[in-house]
Amino acid sequence: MNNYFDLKLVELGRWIEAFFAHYPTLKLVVHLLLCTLPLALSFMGAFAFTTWLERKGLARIQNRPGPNRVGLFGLLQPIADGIKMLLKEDIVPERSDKLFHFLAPIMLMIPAMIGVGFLPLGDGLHALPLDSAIIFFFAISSLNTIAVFMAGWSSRNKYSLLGGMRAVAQMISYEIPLVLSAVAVIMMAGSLNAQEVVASQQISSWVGSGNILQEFFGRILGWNVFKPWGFAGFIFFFIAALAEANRSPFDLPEADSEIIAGHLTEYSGFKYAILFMGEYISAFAIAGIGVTLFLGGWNGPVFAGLPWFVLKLFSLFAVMIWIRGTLPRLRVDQLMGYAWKFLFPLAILNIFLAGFYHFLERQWGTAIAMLAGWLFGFGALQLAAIALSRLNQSPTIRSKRVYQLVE
Amino acid sequence: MSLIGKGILKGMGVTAKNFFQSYYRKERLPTVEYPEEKATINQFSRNFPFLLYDGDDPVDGMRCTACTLCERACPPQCIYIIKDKDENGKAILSPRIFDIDTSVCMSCQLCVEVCPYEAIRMDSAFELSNENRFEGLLLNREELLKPNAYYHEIHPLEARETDDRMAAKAALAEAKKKARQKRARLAAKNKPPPGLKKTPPTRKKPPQREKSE
Amino acid sequence: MNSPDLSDQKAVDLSPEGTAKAGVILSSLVWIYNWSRSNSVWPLLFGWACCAIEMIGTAGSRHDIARFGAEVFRPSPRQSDLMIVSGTVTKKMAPQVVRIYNQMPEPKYVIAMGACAISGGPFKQGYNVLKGIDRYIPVDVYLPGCPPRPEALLHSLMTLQKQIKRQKSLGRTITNPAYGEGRRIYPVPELRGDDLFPPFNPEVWTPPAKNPNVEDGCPAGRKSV
Amino acid sequence: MSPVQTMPPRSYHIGKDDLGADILEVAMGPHHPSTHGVFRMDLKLDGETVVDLKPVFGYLHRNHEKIAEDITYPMSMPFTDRLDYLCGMTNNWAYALSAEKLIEIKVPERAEYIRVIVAELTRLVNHCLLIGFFVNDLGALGTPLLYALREREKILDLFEVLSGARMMVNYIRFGGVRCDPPDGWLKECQRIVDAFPAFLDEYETLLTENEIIIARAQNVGVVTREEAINFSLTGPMLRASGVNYDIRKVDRYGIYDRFDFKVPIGGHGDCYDRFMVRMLEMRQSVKILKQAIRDLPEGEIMGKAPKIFRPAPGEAYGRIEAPKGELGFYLISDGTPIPYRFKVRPPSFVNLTALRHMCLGHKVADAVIILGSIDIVLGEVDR
Repeated sequence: MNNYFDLKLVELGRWIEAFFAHYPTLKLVVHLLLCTLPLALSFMGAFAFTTWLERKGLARIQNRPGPNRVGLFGLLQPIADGIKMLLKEDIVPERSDKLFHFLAPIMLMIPAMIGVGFLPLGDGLHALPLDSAIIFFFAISSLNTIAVFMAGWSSRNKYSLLGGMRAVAQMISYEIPLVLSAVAVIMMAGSLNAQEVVASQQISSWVGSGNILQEFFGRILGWNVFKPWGFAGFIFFFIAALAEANRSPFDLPEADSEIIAGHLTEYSGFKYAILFMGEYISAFAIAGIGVTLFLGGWNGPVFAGLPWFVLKLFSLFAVMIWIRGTLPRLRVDQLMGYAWKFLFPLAILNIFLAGFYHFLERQWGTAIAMLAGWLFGFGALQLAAIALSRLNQSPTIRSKRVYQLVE
Repeated sequence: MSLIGKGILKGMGVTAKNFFQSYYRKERLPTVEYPEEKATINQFSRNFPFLLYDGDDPVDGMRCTACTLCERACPPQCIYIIKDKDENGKAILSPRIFDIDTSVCMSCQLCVEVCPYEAIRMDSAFELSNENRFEGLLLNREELLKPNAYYHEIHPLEARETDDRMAAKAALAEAKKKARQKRARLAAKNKPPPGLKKTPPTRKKPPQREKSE
Repeated sequence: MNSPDLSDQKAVDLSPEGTAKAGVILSSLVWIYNWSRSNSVWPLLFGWACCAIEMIGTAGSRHDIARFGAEVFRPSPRQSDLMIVSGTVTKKMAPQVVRIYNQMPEPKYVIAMGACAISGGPFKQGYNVLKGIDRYIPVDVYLPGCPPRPEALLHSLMTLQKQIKRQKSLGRTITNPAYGEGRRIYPVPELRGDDLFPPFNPEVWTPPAKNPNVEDGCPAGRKSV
Repeated sequence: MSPVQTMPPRSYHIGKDDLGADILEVAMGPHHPSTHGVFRMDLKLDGETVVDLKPVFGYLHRNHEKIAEDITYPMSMPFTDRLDYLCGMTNNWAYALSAEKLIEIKVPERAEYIRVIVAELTRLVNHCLLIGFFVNDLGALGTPLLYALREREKILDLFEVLSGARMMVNYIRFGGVRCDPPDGWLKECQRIVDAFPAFLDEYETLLTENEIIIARAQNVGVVTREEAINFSLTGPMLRASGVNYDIRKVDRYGIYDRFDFKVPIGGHGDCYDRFMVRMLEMRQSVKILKQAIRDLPEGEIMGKAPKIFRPAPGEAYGRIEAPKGELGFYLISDGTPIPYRFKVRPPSFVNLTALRHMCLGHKVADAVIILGSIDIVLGEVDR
């Protein structure tokens, strides 16, 4: 276990706290600051970096170089944007509900930051090491629905209102498949503690034991995503997470081409920046919990710990950017239908699949369970998916269209 | 056909291909880094009209004769010409004022097409953003006049054609003039040419100068 | 004209003399501020007419306005810094343009792109075309052309960036409204009958006295400016 | 996904819906990212469902026709570029065609071929850009649009070499074209046309099978065959509804009877069909282009046009199959060099009349894509 980096960080924290050993109150304050401040700063930094990554990535997808004039490779672009936004005029619409208009960005930021606190970033790097961290996470992260609706409603703009309504409908619906796909993991790990969920994915038992192969591949193959139920669960989780985080193709609350900027329409200056940052950080939080639940958390070969977590987080974000660069948006009724008629039954079926796998593993060992799970369990899931989509689609959409070419 | 299916993955494949190929294939990254690299204009590009002059002095070598054909042909009426007068108040065949309001011009090239003296041509300069509308965008005669060399620089092909055409025209005029002089010498005895005929030769001077260059 | 009351802001001395006293720190702050806002000019996603297609072309891969950090075309005026008036502004449209300008937060800039936005262009003889958007809102950069090439738009963006970087004074002047002047809100013209009222906004535009090049006076209908 | 039921237009009087709740009135535009310019839709929404729609235009009314009645015939040519500012070449051609009808001018062979080449190139530009805008309206973050722009730049380079300008070409003249293509132009054109199907393949892989586009665009904005004829729709919109009517085939103006090409016909008349018909039309355009470049003869490029264009009193209507539909110019001459009446029959304006019918009962998001699938350009709608 080569988590040298994490241990050093924890040691550093202890060392700083040791200065205040004689002042219990001050020590507590310092402890709290050490738990929160680096987290907040690093995630804000990550937000800035992600906006750069997103702009560069989208640019490359669209065959253009992207920002490259401000600093090396345009790396200072987010800083320029940040300073500009900070000093830009803040407009509060005359007839808006000023209190809620003011509170909405804060309300979006708080649950996002708390959600980040539940993530096990590394071995011992855990701001809020609760035993029920995962359930708490889902409870807190659904709060940002309220913030988005507050932003939409208080602006007193029709587009904002539509955006807010969409956000409520969408986020509440997708909360269910999100949690249901997490249930399978919790079931298998037998714990709601995030660190224990990570620990349950440390070593794959069927690669062999005590050799270099296990050291290397075992640390990858132990991730839940390589198990049949975990793979399906990860896909459902990822789709639901995209919807939770208002990312494309589910970015309906701020659909540019339909309702201007949705709930963000009336926000300017730094409030807009904070709303924007809040959305990104809640997307980070959801992606982070996805990493924890399905991608083995901070586990990984060679340099386990924080670097692996960061790597996985940004890879997941890169996929989000890639999807954003490719796909158009769903319609609002299709979005709801997709959550309730498709993802919800499949997520429930996935829980049964997980139970089935667990039973087989107990009875005949991992190898058999894997085989049966991938063949039959996953097959069943596939069939169910196809059946559901056929059921939900109208015959004209199902049939393939042919176009005549006439003289 | 499920909602997450083949089509979406295919599309993602296309974007991924574009993403990676943009690093090593020129056609996937066709960006022209504008201020550093030269812009994508070619020798046929046109933007705003300018006036041509031959020789060194812009005003003396001006080809324009203030015939106002371009002024009349201009669809948005952005050309404004006032003929020059000599001390006696007699009109001279050159413009005293020749203004083009580039903030109105629609770059249609009709003025170029109607000009019989090859005096007005289209420039391809485009870096004309200005903070002042009237001083920056209302071009007067001095700002509009550009040497023939500049024309050769921006539109080499077209300029060569123009020069050839003008040389041919000048040669024809020369031949006509010679023939007329010959006829005059043969027919009559009195040599002094009438004063009114003095102007056409001055007008035809530029091509001659062009030829001598 | 409902310009905001500035009396409460008088406490901070932002006059040139005041800033001169403040010295190095303030001037480097100004530099940072100018650097950041000139490198992060977010245009409003709004196309009027033909020039809009070239504006979109500028965002395309050949020209890529993103290199200057200006590809974030925001659809809402609240989040945009730059209004590129890309096309003909008709008399029916002019009130909305002024309204959108009023909705934008300071600091805000305007590029009049193309002949139509500057002067009405080829259509200026029409009864329904506004002869230049600068009659109602202040224009920072005029970009002639019909339509201007995408590179020309990039050039105008660079001109604007230079202009922003030049703003040294912290004085409270109209040319530098980013500091303390409050948001510029201009009266929205009204379409009465077949003309706009008022015909222009005297705060930002005065009819030019006379073309200095033309001593003889303009023949009627030939030289409308 | 469940089928979208086209709701019969109910009478939503006094702004209440079935449950007595308020109807939301939204003025979409003139400043809206996906109204394709300065167009306004006054929507009445029950939740997100459109119960009434009123298109409001005139925000770009530039007096095109009135100005044209003040100036001579040739001076109107550059103004026609600005009608449908995506396809200057076809606009030029339509105007030249009607003027050539007014005064008998024989267009030389080579000029006819060049006209076909530039018109079909314009069709490629318009269709690939339109599909980009359409998918943008669907919510994609510009990627298809930027691919389309990438290809458009190549074709615009061709136009620039040929005519001097990228968009406002002002290239076609009464009786021919303005100038001969310079050396190497044809070769470059050939190269771009040959490479175009590869781009189309990529575009189709990206878009046509995408399940989200299928779910969003199929069964949305349906116009049946009869309705399409009654609305007097033209162009790809009409053909997507299953009517075989292409002016290139019907009128055989120019030299279109010499080319071997087919007309793609849709069966459902929804947004997806309109999108696919355009996709297939681009392939046919490539086919025409290849033939035209192969057969381009040598010779004159200008017919015997009079120095001063002064037609005898009379009238003429010339129409072509512009990328958006039937573009016609109706000219009345009173014997002076200035037209007495100058009327444009813009395809996007006529196609726009079906908007309300198509949008009723759909969601706001659908209204946006239906507008996108009509393919309007406000310069042409408002003129």
